[in-house]
Amino acid sequence: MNPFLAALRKDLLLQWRTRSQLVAVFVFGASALLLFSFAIGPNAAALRQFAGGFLWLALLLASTLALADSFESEMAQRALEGLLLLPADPRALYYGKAVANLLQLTLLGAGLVPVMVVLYDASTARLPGLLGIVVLGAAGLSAPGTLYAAMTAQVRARNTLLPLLLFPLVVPALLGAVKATSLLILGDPMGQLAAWTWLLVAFDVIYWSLCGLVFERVIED
Amino acid sequence: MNEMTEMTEMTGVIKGGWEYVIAAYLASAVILLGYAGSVVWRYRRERSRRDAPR
Amino acid sequence: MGKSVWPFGLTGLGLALLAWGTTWGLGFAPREAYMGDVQRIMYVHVPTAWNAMLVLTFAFLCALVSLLRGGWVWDARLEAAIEAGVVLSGLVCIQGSIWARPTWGVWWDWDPRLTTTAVLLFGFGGILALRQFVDDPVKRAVWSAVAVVIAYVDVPLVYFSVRWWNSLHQVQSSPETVSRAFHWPLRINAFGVLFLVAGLLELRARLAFMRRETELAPPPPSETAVAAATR
Amino acid sequence: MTALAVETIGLSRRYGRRWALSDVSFALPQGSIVMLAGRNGSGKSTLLRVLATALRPDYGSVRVAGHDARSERELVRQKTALLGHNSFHYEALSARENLAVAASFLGRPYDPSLLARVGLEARADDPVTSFSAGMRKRLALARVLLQDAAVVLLDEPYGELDPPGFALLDRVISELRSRARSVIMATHLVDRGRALCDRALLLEEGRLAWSGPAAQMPTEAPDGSAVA
Repeated sequence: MNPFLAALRKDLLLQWRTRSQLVAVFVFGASALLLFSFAIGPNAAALRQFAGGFLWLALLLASTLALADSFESEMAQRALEGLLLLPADPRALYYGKAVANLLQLTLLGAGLVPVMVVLYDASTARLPGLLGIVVLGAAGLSAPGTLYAAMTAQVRARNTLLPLLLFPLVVPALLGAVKATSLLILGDPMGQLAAWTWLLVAFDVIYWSLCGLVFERVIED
Repeated sequence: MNEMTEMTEMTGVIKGGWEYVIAAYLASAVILLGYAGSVVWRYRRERSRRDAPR
Repeated sequence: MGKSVWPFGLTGLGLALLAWGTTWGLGFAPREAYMGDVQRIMYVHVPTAWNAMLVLTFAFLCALVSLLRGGWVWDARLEAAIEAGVVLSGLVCIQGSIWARPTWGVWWDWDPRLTTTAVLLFGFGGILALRQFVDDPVKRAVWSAVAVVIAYVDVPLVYFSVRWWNSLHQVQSSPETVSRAFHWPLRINAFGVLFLVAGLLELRARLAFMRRETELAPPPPSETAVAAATR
Repeated sequence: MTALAVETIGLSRRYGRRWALSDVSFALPQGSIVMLAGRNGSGKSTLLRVLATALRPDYGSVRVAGHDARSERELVRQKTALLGHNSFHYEALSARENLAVAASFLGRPYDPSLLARVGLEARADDPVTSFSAGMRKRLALARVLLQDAAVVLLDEPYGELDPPGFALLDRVISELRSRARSVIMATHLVDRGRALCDRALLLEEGRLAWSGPAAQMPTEAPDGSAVA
């Protein structure tokens, strides 16, 4: 069996076994969306204008929980080290975990979209486009997020360190995702969606390749 | 200093503004000299701790 | 790492140049046509910005060498460069904010360069925090080098995304619309900050190297015998 | 010179200011069954983890199963199996799933009889979180057997096992011996070690204090305290 597929199978199996954690993270994201609307107040027009931004902030905050969980199971009983000693190719392990995290974050994002539509009256006719942006944005979070989750899982102040390292890094992906989402919801008179989508794609390509390269150094002892 | 400084519209000459220049240079001096001092002090302390017989 | 005192000399020279450039810029340089005296902040803001980017680029190089070739010297220089990079980036943001107040009436004007510096400040500040929390020196060296490489590669992406994101808000105001007559104080201060920081980088790197020596036990007595025996 | 299972020259590994292993040199021919003895903190686990390439050596050279532990880690890992203090298993997955995951990386078909051999067939589909320490050790043993390695590294394998577990482990070791595999077992059960093993290594504070035939390993230090 190809190592990447073996790793992906392992990660999907793990995520399926611990799916209650994903539900908890989703509830966290949904409650964040609710809290954001309290910050703005019941002003429908304003809520609708910031809907894209709130969706991605909620997903960003929830993603750190999901990413941290994804590596807690790898570090317990040195499970990841056990695989490395078989041997298992570190790069395959990274991409298996990153793709599994991408799927999880996409599920999370897709789950938060209806909540956003309801709370902020922010519906869009171009739903496939929105889901496409959710996938690209989730990919932008999962590539560096998986790497930093692997790093911070081995450190004592992991809950603060993961967001501290991840948030400044993903600014371009966040900007791209928020702008693209807002254009889809509020309309795109000047046709900027393509530009922001290409920015997201560029960010994903760079970090999906770079993080794969350096992952081995992060988990060696 | 909380009232808005007198400022003409975008293209006009900004009158006054010296207090901002002073503030900028003061901040720069404090941070640059402060950092320089802290590096030199920490370096000296480590050197003395290292040269002193352990 | 050397013991010689050239870093102190360099730092001193840097401070002297800064004093000279500042007095020139504040005292003798002509008042700028539109922005009046506020424009004099440029003589310290622009040199700091240039050098902040230079130091972070140096940190990137140290990270690459530390990852590819290893050696505690490069990890020490990396630590120094990250710290200096954070200090300078922080200073650039403060200066930019003070400059924006009289010019735009707000404390932060989302200028793409300034906003990128702010993102770098938090990014590299996070890496400094990472170095505090990792106890094993080897892991600390490798992880912070990896984090620096990843954060540095992000700079162009951050800059472009912020510029596009900000392009609707206001016309692109470039603080560097500096005509020839203003160049000298700017250039003098630029070298002033450069020498000052270069000297401090060396001292801070030596400090980090010494700490590493006390942190790691010396090689075992038979190190020499081992070297001969390893094929 | 007969093929060597393990050869270390001047092996040293530090943890911060302390030398967990300092200047350890020994050579073990293939097929030898070795007891690794020493008090707590003498470096037994560190040595086994360096041999398994879980830890990189700081100084000195290490060759396992004919490969260098630094430059040929992948090859060494194919030829070694480690039974460590940690079970190497995913707590959320079941015993069967854990072995199936390991088998998928090894590129070998999952052998259902393995769980029967270590006496876990009744609990095959329960998640490892519900396992006792002894059951986790048995599952880890099944995983070592699954790897079918040339050099088997056992770090205090008897710990947490019940008497039937002891018997199971004895059978496994003698079977490895009959198949000319090399075994290095770190243990405090010196008598059992002497009976099963033909050679012994004694570690004291990271240094190799003694090595030779297992039967002749000294049990008392000059000051009368137990050596291992």
